[in-house]
Amino acid sequence: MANLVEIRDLKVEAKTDSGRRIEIIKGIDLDIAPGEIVALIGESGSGKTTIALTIMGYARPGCRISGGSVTVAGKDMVALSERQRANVRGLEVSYVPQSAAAAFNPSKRIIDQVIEVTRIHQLMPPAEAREKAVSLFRALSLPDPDGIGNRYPHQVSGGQLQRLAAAMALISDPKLVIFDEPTTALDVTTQIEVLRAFKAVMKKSGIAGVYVSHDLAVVAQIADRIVVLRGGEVQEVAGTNEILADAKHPYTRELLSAFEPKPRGESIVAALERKPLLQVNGLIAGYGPVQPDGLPLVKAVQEASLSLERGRNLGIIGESGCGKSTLARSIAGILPASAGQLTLDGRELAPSARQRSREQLRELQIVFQHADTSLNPAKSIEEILGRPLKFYHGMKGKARDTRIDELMDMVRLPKALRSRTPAELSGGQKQRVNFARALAAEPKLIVCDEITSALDTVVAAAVIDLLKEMQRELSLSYIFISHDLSVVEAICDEIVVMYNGRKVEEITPAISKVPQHPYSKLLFSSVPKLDPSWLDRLERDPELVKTYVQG
Amino acid sequence: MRNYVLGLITNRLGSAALTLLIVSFAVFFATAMLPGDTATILLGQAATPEAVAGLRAAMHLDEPAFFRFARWLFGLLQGDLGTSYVNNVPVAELIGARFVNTMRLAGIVTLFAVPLSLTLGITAAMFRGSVYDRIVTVLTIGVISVPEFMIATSAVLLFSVYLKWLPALSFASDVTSFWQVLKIYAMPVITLTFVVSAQMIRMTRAAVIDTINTPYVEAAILKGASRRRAVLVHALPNAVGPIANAIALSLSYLVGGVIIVETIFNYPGIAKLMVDGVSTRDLPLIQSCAIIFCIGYLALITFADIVAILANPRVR
Amino acid sequence: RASNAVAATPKSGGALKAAGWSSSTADTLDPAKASLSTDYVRCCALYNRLTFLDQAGTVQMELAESVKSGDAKVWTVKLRSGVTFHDGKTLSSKDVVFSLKRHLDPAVGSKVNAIAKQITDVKDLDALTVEITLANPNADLPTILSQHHFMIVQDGTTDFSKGIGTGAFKMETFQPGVKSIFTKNPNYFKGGAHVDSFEFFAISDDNARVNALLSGDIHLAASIKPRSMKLVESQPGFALSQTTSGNYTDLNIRLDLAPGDKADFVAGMKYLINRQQIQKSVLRGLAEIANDQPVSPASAYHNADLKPKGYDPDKAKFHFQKAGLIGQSIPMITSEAPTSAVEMATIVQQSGSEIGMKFDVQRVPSDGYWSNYWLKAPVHFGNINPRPTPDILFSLLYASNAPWNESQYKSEKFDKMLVEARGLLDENKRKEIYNQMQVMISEEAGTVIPVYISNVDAISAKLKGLEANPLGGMMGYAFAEYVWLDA
Amino acid sequence: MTTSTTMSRSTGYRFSWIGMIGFAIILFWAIIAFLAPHIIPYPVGEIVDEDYFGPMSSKLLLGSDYLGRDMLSRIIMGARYTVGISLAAVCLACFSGAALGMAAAVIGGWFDTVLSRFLDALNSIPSKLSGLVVAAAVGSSLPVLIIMLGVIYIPGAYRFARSLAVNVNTMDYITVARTRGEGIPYVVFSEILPNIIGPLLADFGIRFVFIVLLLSGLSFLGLGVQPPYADWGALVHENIGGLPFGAPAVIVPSLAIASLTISVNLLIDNLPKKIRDRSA
Ligand SMILES: Nc1ncnc2c1ncn2[C@@H]1O[C@H](COP(=O)(O)OP(=O)(O)OP(=O)(O)O)[C@@H](O)[C@H]1O
Ligand SMILES: Nc1ncnc2c1ncn2[C@@H]1O[C@H](COP(=O)(O)OP(=O)(O)OP(=O)(O)O)[C@@H](O)[C@H]1O
Ligand SMILES: [Mg+2]
Ligand SMILES: [Mg+2]
Ligand code: NI
Repeated sequence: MANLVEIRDLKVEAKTDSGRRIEIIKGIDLDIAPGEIVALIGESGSGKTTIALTIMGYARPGCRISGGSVTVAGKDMVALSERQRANVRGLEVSYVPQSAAAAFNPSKRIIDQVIEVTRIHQLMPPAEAREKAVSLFRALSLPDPDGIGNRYPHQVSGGQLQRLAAAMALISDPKLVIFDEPTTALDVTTQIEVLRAFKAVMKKSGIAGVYVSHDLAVVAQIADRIVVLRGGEVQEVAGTNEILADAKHPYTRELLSAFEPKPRGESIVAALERKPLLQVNGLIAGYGPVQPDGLPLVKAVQEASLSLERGRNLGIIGESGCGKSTLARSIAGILPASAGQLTLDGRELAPSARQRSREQLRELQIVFQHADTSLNPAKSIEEILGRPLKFYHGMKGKARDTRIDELMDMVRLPKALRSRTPAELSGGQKQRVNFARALAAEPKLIVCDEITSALDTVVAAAVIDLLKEMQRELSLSYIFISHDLSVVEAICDEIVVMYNGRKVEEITPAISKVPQHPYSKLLFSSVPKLDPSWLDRLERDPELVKTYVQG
Repeated sequence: MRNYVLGLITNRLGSAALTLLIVSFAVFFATAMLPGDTATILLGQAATPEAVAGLRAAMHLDEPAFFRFARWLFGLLQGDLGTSYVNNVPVAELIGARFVNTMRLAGIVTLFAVPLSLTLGITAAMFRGSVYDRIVTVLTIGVISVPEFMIATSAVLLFSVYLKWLPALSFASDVTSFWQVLKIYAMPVITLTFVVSAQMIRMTRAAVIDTINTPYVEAAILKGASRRRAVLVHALPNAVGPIANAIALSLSYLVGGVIIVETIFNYPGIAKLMVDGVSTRDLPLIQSCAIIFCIGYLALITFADIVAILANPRVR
Repeated sequence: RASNAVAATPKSGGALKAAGWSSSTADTLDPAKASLSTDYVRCCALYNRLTFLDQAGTVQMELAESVKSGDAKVWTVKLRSGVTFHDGKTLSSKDVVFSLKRHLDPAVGSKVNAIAKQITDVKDLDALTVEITLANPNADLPTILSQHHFMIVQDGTTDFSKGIGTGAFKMETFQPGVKSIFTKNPNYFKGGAHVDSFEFFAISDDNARVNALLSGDIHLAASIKPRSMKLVESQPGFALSQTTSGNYTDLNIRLDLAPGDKADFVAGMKYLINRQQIQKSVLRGLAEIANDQPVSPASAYHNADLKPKGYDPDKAKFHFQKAGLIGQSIPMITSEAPTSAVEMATIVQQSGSEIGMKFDVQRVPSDGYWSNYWLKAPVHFGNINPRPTPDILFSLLYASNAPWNESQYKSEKFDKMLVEARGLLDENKRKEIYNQMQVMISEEAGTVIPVYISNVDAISAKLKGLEANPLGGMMGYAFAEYVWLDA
Repeated sequence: MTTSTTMSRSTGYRFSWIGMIGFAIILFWAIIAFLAPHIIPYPVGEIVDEDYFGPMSSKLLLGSDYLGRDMLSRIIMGARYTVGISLAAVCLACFSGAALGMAAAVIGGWFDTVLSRFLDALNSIPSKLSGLVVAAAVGSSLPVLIIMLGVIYIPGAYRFARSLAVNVNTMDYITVARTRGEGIPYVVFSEILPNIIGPLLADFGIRFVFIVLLLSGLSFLGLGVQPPYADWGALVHENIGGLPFGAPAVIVPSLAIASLTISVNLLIDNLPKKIRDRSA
């Protein structure tokens, strides 16, 4: 049987603005049979997204397919005319972009963007497409499936947007779907539902898939074959079981071993010094017009109270859309809380960042969930990182240059990226720049919203080590928002579980790793294992699932 | 949504009324500051002091200027534009037919210029850096670099004097058939289209280019959208704000700025009326024209503002 | 070049279209207020005067049958009988009394208030006889009455927008600042105009006016710039009609303000102004060289013995040096308002720069020029329209109490001579005195008059019967009544 | 797309040929303007030709104007006014307009409302009226002319910049900068400006053309350039009678204007870009 996709000796090169050529993909071969799901995993920046895009016959601006061929259903995407390619895109191959936030047009309603594919290729009447979209929303566990499409992209949470992007790709029943990190921003419970939905849809229609991910455990659940990439070259290709059981390549083994959660070390700061750094009391925040009671129409966070001591870390977990980012934004003063108090280091924090002092702002940094929209596209990485150094610490010239290098080093970014703009970076690289910028301020507290979600296990582990090290040196504290329980467990002293805008439980892993609240239990049991059959065998209490998971 | 737009519009109407009041005061002070008054100017060379005094008394110009202004303003509130000092005709009567002419000319030019400019601007943006783009740039700039009176005069020389295809004058009242409308309006419309299009073309091009390299346009292309669709459906709506503003600014010229075209084609519009008003210091006439220009301008920019706000859900 | 048409048989019919050069909302049908050429044209079409000037500049009777006086102080006017207004009423002496008395009322805002003031009384002796009494004898009264402002309107008229007169045309539409359309008056006492209708408007842009003529939209383009002549001449089917009149643009130096208070400055300027160049380069020959006095060769009283001063920078320099002004910067106000004043200013400026005199030419807006700068600035330009008699010119412009004494020239001797000449019925004696007065102005006043400017109207060859008239272009603005269209 | 670019490693900038040509023409006119008094063959006010609208000849390289003055000299001197005044005025208009527009978008609220209404009102006052008032009140001088031209075009520049900045202002990276505690000037000039500079420059180019043309209009209102000097627009205006004869006196200044304005716009479209990648 002929392969659906045949990639031969593919080379992609990028041209920097000085005209220098850099080879990002250095000649790879890849076959995908119809109905087969192939996973691409590898280090952040290894070329996963680039390869995925070439299957669409597309190279990002500044890049170019410089050699080889990409045959999809018998057509060489490299050689086709732009018009012919457009006929393949969306219809035979569709793509779920890595950064859903940037891929949605901010000025159009979500539903119109989701069904646009059917309009472009004239697949079905709009009303039918709308219905199909709603059923996909439901399958992907999106809340309010009938209404969510009428919102604008900035009105939904990160994870919701990611699933909406998946719905957009699936609506046309393509032969091949490329998922670029489709579950990075999802909590584990939702992730399970989504993975199941993917699997079901793909099995049913015999859709082949390319699944780009950093997460071996997730990949293990869904992929038939795994391709391990590094530095634009294929390191190893093998069936899923084979890789998990018997990885040949040292890099693959490294990836696997980084998966094992490391035990959390003792809290570094002596107990004596402990005093509350951040206190949050009865915070209410949300969106929409203010109601007569002074509160917003949609309350995304309700009466949340937290307390964090200096040198300790707080994890916040909870399903996608439960209000984690909203909470982080109100702590940072971006979305002024409608009610409740905030204190930082004993001093009252004004609800709005505008009213806070510069010192307070420096002490509390936030790293945004959407890395690409929070980096100014007109500036180079150097300028982005240099600004807080100058602004808070008055650093100039050489000193600043060295510090920028140090910061890039800390987050494992090659120095060659200094002069690039955000558009010339990979997803994970952007995320790290974003984080490095917060570090540059030398704050007391960093609110990290999903900073490792797009990182492979190796780099993520390195970043976590870095966090710990910095904590030791600078007695930093973190609020760590993540879907990744192993990461949260590895670094946090306390874990807050949120559900539907409310804090439902606070767990201290050092004392008791056992959650009490039923939702927390569900959450903890949903962490995928490095076992390909885990998902299929997973049985959860149907009652719990019914109560806590939409769909 | 409808309520939202309605609220926006009422809000804007309020501030527009305020702007009108400011403009009205400013115009009054400006007129008052100009040396010479209606009587001296009407008498011209014959302005001996006693003749001036006599005429002033006869025209009731001897009341304090502010008084007259206030009276005019009150009249305006009752829908009365006042009476011209110069020939005692109600200003509404002077403006009436000419206002219609101005609006008609502006309307026809808009009908031509806006679609033309948008097409050229958008296509130039789509093929940015191509020969086509460069030609459009050079032509648009070349065309507006030529002073308006030169375009108009050349057109008359060519089409009326040498070819004798079109009449040299555009009296709006002579219109009886559609064919005549075409003949009479052809040259003024061409001239004005040249004048107002460039800004729209260039701004459209720039604004579209600014949005064309965004991830969502890329995403649209990956959905199989043609380049045209990606630009028209995805890039353009995000550039609508600046484009609407550029269009509004260009078109506002058509209300009060067409003095040259009115002069050369002898087209009776209100721009010339305003100039007459200024040269005779005919306060009610100046004020009424200024208010009309201002309303036209405010209507255009308010429209642009509303379009811009509606186009970007985040600023709502 | 000028189309002094050979007397052919006039044809009847056709719609005449013509364009003047200025029109605004101030357009009026009230002859007393008429100020622009378009006003004159309209008034000429609608009304008549008691007398008018023919192309030779001699007085002819129009509504009057005779205008007579024994002492030049009390005048008797006999009216034509059987003249009717457009509304059917018959012309009577009441209408004449009303029309003349209006100019004395300051509330009317008459342009000729200053001249009319010498009329102390107007009486109707009977239905067709009027008696006019003057303050002092003035033999020029018949000529004065030929001026456009002295058109006869109906007794008691306050609203002039209907244009009820005795003229060759009736008003059809009148839109101030846009256009006016007239139809032939079938009951005209002179026997009716040749054309059926007459449409008149203004095209202020000179090139547009010429182009409208060349494209066939109009039959006559009034007062074109000298530089457009070449174009009109190069096109078949068009002609030019030139009128030499006393119009001039003058450089006014006020004698009561610095630097004009130094007689040498004024003397120097009269040598510095390059009359030849102004005639040739600025006006392209459409001018006659003048000698700093207002009576043009078109007038019978012109002093032909008074030769123009030549361009002499050395003499000028001598005078400026004597006045101690070399090296100083002298402001000179100019504007588009007086014809060709900007060009004249640059020519003076250039001549000055060659002898080390600096003139700071300031071009000010034409808007408000007459009320803000004219007569006021120490050195500025003015423009004077032709007047039919030296008496009018001198009393308006040079008498010590003249309303428009442009250079503030004051001379008792001059004033006495003016009054003396006015009352003289002996033509030769008057001419003698006027000649002397012209010499005085030329030598003593601060008005530098370089040239008399001719007027050129461009016409379609179809337009016949147009002749020159000393009162101004377009046959003294009255052409509509006389011309006809040759198919 | 087109490859008409050239690199210069030594300067660290990348140039495009088209932009260089535009720049060369602008530079040419700037040099002419600078040297003008020394290179004119005849004084600008002197009548050197008996005839008018004379053709190009070896004596008068660009023919003569409507009075018979040397066109070449007049154009050379005109460059001073057109290039100098227009550039100064357009900079004034665009810099202040854009700065205010971006500030209004960032600050929002009352500041935005009041400033917007004020500038709307300013834009609604007929420029003929304001020109006359200024001429009457402060008289004419080059600074007054420049300020007047600038002020006339500030509201337009403001509106356009504001409409662009409003969109950028909603982006996350602006939020990031503001939560860093950055002041308005930094947000405006370092975060927003680089993202809208393209359209703003295009606006600058168009406004430059408008100003070049309006310049002569204001001169007729009694502001600015005084005889015997004239800017290019005024040269076209005073010689428009030569159009039927195809006189160089009207064609050449038009071409001069077009060459300058087209060059400015081509340069703007093809500005040299700083090369970020400095590694070998
Ligand atoms: N325009 C460009 N110019 C130069 N280099 C580029 C450009 N675009 C991408 N790159 C580089 O190409 C490499 C591959 O990028 P790609 O986006 O394919 O990585 P990835 O494997 O998807 O990484 P991630 O997991 O972080 O998303 C990265 O190192 C990136 O920096
Ligand atoms: N601007 C907005 N207007 C209206 N609703 C919003 C807006 N932004 C977010 N929401 C809604 O508020 C809820 C909380 O969103 P939030 O971004 O805090 O979720 P989250 O916990 O960060 O989720 P994720 O893990 O998917 O990022 C979601 O249901 C989302 O749809
Ligand atoms: Mg990627
Ligand atoms: Mg979130
Ligand atoms: Ni993960």
